[in-house]
Amino acid sequence: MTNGNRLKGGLVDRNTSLNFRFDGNNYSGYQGDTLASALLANGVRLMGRSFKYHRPRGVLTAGSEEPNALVELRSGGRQEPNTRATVAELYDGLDANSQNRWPSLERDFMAINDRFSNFLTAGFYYKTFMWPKAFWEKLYEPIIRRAAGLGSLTGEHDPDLYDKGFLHCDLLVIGAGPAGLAAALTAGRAGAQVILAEEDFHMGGRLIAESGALADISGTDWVAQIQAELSGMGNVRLMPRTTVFGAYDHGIYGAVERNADHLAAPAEGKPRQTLWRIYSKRALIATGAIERPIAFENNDRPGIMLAGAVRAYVNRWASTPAQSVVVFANNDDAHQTARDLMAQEVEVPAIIDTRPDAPDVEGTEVLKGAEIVNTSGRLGLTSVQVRVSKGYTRDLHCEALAMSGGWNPNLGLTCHQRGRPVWNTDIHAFVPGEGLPVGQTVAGAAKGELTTDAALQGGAAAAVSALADLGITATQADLPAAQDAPVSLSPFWHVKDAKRAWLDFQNDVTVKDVKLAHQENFTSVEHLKRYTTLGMATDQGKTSNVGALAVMAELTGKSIPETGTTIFRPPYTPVAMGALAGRAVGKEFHPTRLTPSHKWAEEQGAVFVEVGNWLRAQWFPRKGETHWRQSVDREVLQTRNSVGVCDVTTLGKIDVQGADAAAFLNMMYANGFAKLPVGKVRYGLMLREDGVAYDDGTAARLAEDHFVVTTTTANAVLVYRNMEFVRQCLCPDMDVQLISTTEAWAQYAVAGPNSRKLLQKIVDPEFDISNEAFPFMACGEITVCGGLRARLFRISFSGELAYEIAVPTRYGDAMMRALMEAGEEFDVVPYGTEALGVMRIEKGHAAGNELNGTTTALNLGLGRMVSTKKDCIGNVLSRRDGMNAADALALVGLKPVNAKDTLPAGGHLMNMTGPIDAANDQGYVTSAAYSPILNTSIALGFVKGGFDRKGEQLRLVNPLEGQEIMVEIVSAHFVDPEGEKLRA
Amino acid sequence: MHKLKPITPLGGNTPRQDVIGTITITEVADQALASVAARRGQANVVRQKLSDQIGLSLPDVGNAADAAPFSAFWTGPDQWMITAPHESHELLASELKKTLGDSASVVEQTDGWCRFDVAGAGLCDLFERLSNAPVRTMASGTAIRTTAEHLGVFLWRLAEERIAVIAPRSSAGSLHHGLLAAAKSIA
Amino acid sequence: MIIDHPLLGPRDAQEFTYLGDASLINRPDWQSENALSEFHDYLYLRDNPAGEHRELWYHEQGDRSWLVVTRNTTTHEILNVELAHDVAKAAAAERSAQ
Amino acid sequence: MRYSALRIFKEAVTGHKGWTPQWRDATPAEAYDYVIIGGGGHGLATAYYLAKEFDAARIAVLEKGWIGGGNVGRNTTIIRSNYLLDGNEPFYEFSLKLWENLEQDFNYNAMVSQRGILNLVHSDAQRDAARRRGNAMILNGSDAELLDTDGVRAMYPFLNFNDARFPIKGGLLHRRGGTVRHDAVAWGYARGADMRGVDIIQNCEVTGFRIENGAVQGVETTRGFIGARKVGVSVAGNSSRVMAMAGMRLPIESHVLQAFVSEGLKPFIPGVITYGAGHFYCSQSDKGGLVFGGDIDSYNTYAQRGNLPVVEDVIESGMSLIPALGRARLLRSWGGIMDMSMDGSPFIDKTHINGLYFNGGWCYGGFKATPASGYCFAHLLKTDRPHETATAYRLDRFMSGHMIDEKGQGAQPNLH
Repeated sequence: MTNGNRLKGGLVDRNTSLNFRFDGNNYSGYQGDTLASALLANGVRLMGRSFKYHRPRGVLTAGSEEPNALVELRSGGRQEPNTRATVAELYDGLDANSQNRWPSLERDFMAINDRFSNFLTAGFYYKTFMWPKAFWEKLYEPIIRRAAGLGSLTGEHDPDLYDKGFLHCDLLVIGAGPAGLAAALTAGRAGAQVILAEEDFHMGGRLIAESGALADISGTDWVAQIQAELSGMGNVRLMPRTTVFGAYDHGIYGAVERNADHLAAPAEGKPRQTLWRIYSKRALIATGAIERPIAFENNDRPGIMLAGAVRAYVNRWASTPAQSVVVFANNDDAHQTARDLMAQEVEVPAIIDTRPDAPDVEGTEVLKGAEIVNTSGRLGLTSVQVRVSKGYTRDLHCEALAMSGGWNPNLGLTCHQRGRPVWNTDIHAFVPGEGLPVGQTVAGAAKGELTTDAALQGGAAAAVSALADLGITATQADLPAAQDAPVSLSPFWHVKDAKRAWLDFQNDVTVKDVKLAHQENFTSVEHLKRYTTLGMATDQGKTSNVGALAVMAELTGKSIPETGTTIFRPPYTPVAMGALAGRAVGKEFHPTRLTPSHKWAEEQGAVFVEVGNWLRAQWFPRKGETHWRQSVDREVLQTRNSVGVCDVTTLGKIDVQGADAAAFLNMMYANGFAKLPVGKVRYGLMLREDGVAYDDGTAARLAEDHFVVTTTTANAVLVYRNMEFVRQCLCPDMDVQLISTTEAWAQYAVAGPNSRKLLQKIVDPEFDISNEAFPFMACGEITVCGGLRARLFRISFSGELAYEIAVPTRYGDAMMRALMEAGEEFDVVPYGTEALGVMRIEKGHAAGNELNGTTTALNLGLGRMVSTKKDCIGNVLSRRDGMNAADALALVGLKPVNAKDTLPAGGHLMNMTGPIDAANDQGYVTSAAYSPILNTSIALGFVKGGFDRKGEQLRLVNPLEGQEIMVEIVSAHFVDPEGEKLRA
Repeated sequence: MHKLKPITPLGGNTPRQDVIGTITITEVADQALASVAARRGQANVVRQKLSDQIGLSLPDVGNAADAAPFSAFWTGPDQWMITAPHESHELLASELKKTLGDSASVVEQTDGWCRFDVAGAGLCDLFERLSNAPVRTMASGTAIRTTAEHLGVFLWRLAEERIAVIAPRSSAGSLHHGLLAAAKSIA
Repeated sequence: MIIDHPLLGPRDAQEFTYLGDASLINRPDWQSENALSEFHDYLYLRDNPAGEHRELWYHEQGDRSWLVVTRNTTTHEILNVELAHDVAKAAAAERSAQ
Repeated sequence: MRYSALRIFKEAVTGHKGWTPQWRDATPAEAYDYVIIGGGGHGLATAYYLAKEFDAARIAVLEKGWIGGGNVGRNTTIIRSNYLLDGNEPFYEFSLKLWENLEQDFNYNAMVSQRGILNLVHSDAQRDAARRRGNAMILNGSDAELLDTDGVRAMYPFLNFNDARFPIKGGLLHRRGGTVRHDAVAWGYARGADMRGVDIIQNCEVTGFRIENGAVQGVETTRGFIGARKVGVSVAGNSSRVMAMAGMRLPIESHVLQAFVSEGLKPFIPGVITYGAGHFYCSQSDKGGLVFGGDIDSYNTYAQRGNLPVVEDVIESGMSLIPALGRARLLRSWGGIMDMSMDGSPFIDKTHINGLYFNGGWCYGGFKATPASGYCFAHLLKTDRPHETATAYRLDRFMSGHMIDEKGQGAQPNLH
């Protein structure tokens, strides 16, 4: 293929030729091209198919508002659907495919929809596909789903990296057209911290798309000058390829920078895109304007484009969509398109202007007061039919049409909070109204000031005023003389009596659909959009909303602003999900917390499990063990028979000090702590203010004014937060200081009948840890291994004689090794969370499955712990009737009547007779395990009135997995119910 | 003396150092840390005692202060973190408690944290990818507690081209990964 | 959102954890005759205004201060930020003066 | 007018001239027997069932803006009956059964599509909880299946089974769960109610209640006083505002939940997936957009927009579950105001004012409840007795200690 439509000049680098493929065909373009400009230069007009009718489509625009020319770019895991050819920068080897067509773009089977368009009007699907009932899901919907959608994901993992970051500035300027550049220059020279973000890869906006924007210098040259000056300023950050997509509260903007989308693939270690959260003190919207089409019969054929876009292709990219281009407009501005084309020797057979008083243009005929009534050309425009005057039509041969219905300020970012645009009768368009986001102002075309001169002056003035708010004095930068012809436009929205005239190109919404919506009482804008899908496509209706509103206004006999307004939601243009996720993907989704013995456990071949963000050893398989149960049973038995060690560092630890530390804990815990002697530990239960139990743990009193509190692993952060709440908000006069020490200490449970013997080898001899000197629930600060400071607590979760020993974390690895070495003579085993779980179930200790946020102290069998003699969080509301019913759930033990049965946690409990249904539910199983000591499966569960039902048999039902097992209610304390081992 | 061998937060026997482009990331394990929280109404007493006995004047909100070999940075109302070389002050918390008595609650924090000192040109480019802290305008001798890589961290600007990032020790590996990724991204 | 912390200056709201209405500072007397209904109203009932709202935020990823933020719930404009500790102390002083 | 395939054919060949308004724009009468405040899904459904099932006469729905503009028009369209607790599951099962027959019932295709909802589990404890829930569902007449990792992989091979931070260990599959075309629900109920004589009055904001001797007499509105024997309030996120006009404080806070849709894609996700290790749930609409959401923004608000941290949090979760999402683009995000209750469960109850009834506290689960909420509210309005599936939804349950706390989070609305 040749670049047959390539013109002279432009901002493409003719020394850098780039090869690319579209739908399997090879083409070439230049550095500086977009996919769209390169395809046009190669004479390709057909680029896509519409969503509903599968109409052949070409490119409509030259920017991010493009509704038609959407392609699948790249392949495999990098395939990105719905990429707008108008913003896809050309690179060597680019490979793109058209989408939503089968088998090919030229011959699309689903184009049959177009033949039946009379049946497929707006909302038709709400009225049909209902009979027979089963057919919707079995037949109709699957067909619709298959036909729906545009491009496709491959399902392969996205291989690229994404980055995320945070920027701060005095003034964020969004858009680097004339207004934005003038503002950035003014603010930059004043020394303010400025960010200038531009979605395009080339700064300049319309300055580089127009031939005569500035009087004495070319727009391109001026842009280059200003850009050079700005790049030299340390206080200005230029961000091309950066789309500011959302305006959030308090001056925070979301932006995405495309670091590597203009390359075949990002370099190793480099991100594809970066999401920036920009904290701005002031922001200036200088996002320009978007041209709007005119609705007329068959106004959607490939080759029919917006007039300003045609100028951009001609002037900036040196490509013309065709060698013969007709112009159709209601304003003067579009006439420039004809001039620019003719200057490049492209034929312009005529300008069709809806205004009877339109001015003449040298070199072509202006058909005044005329309108286009139809077009021809199946896969590309071949001619337009013009109604020159009433009853008289004329065919004009052409391969492209440049149309313009005027310009709409690009005001998306002004609407992201409460801003509602208002109608401006000078330019017949919505402009930003009241309620802009705090700190935001608008300048240039985005504000409705459509001349280059107004944009330059307005941008500079807006910068001066924004900085003045911040106490920074700026003077308006010197600016070049510029085009300042007043807007001359006569509103014209659609050619009457068209059979099908498109408003929303992508979603195939026509003037008729709006009429139907009106007929069926969907007259509010919100109803119109939802009923017809207008503006719901990937362009958010940037080129279609106002036109549809105008049609609705005509129908209701109201003005456009009375009919409604259009607002936009973030993001301004679609944002890759990868960028929004940043680095937090895969294994890095959340931080990973490792315990002090992690490295050692890895060496032992431990299997790890996620517990919140922690990784904990779940069990430690030994050679020959083929099933996890073998390892766990061994760990339990060996601990119960001799001694085992478990890393319990993950339990939360909070250091509580101060003169009122004891009074404070009295408030936090349901049970009393005021009288706990120094050197002792007590089990404590915490309630929420609603009286429900939420955490349990221990508090060790190291001194009169010093406690160390432990929490469950899961609730460490929550308990600390609640403690700070009580300290600062409820007990502001107490003398208490809190700090978390969870990570500062490596803590190991040493459990089993030989635990004392083992520890005696570790604890330095001057500390007597005999049963008499260091009884159950004792604690103390000691030294180990010849002088390392440590803390020892005689507490037990397993029900065995047990201790927890804590050393500074850096020595945790060495401590684990020392414990193993010292325990060798006792066949010490390390045990993981699984064995820990088995032993606590055997002992009947509640854990997360029982403390599920709905259970009370009473349910847990700890009702007596809730002191009535003092105030504490939760005591008053725990007394409500509904939480103290006679048949309240009670935590009990369950064992199978047939010892071989395995009890599933999550099973429900039913009486031995009666129906099995929700009405007869007696409770549920919370935790279950195989007890190697009892040689049977055991479980804990809540049973209605269960404390008085010991010995009763129930049916444990698990219909989910088809089980029904007979169980007996027993004490939750399966082993050592009297606690003799603990005290041994 | 005990024979237990310490390991660093990243699990090594010696601190790790990575150089990526202009950035050097150094694991720091040789600093002892202790938190000091004034008891009710005792903030001035605490300030006075530390000033008198170790010459350290406790910093105000958001700041750090040095009085070799000690440093301190503000962590909350009437709360500070004090650092000193681990080699000479492993028992920093006990030392401070002796100095401060009942005027403050002092807690050993040495091993609650990991610390990486990040240095080199492009430091701000790196940190603006990790944290919302306004690193470009952060003066030397200031410290801020904020988030980075989903972690609560302290950022302590030690010098124009040197920032210490102090995070919960158990997450050292994740933080380190984030630092490396950001460094590669800007290299 | 950005919360202007009375000690630390402007900080991203993402560093904070939200609790709810600042009336949660005014916990009733557990020994009051109507303790049950007072606690019910305290814990469960809310004004939930569309407009100015005094609310509790905790600077969890910061200095661990609880703050009382006065914020407009229709515009998100923040009108005032106080240390909850100060607010609670003042309330306690007022209670004991009565 | 009855909708049918034949009707569409006829209209297609005669230029669509015969279609009539789907509902009338009624002007307010002086008085009604029943005034429903709120023209959202629940309010319209209430009016529909009052007229259709309970033979109530003279009904008006008052809507301050346009019908269907609230949460029914801005949600993630999921329907399901997979609740755990006795107070909830029978109600949601009733609702799902109404969904299953809705289209034939109101002659409007709302595209009820039971493509299944899969709640993933990532730990043994989550599996235990899923088993308890699945059994509760089955015991209440709903459906549930417990899948292992391979079962999940067979359904959704593109989930992250390679380098997941929180590996997928299975899931609870509820095959009758699915999605509905949400706007069509509002329009279908509106049309059905209108056909049965209900006055749907748009742009009519209630500004006060007229209450005499402890009994409601009617409502003051921007279009004048409208008398009513009984007034039902069904205004979701505005519950506190409206009920404050009757002097009531509610156990409710208003919060914003953001929702998201991607650009249109060819079929990718057949059913609904919820992530168990992050805030993310996702389905794909019949038009091809991935519709997804996560957690609420956590602060009280009446502004229908959210902030960036939650957007990032949701999409981080999405990407960590579905790594292929990176190349898809977020098209639009929006926010809806949720009436978050103190235990995460709703209210359908009388108030202490005679003739004033309240329906609210739906949190972010109101959409799926629409049919049953309307039905049960209509039942209460007509009979003064709660429907058998909605007996637990009382306003005084916190006083009596009968919370319905599915998540076990206690009295903090933003955690439900």
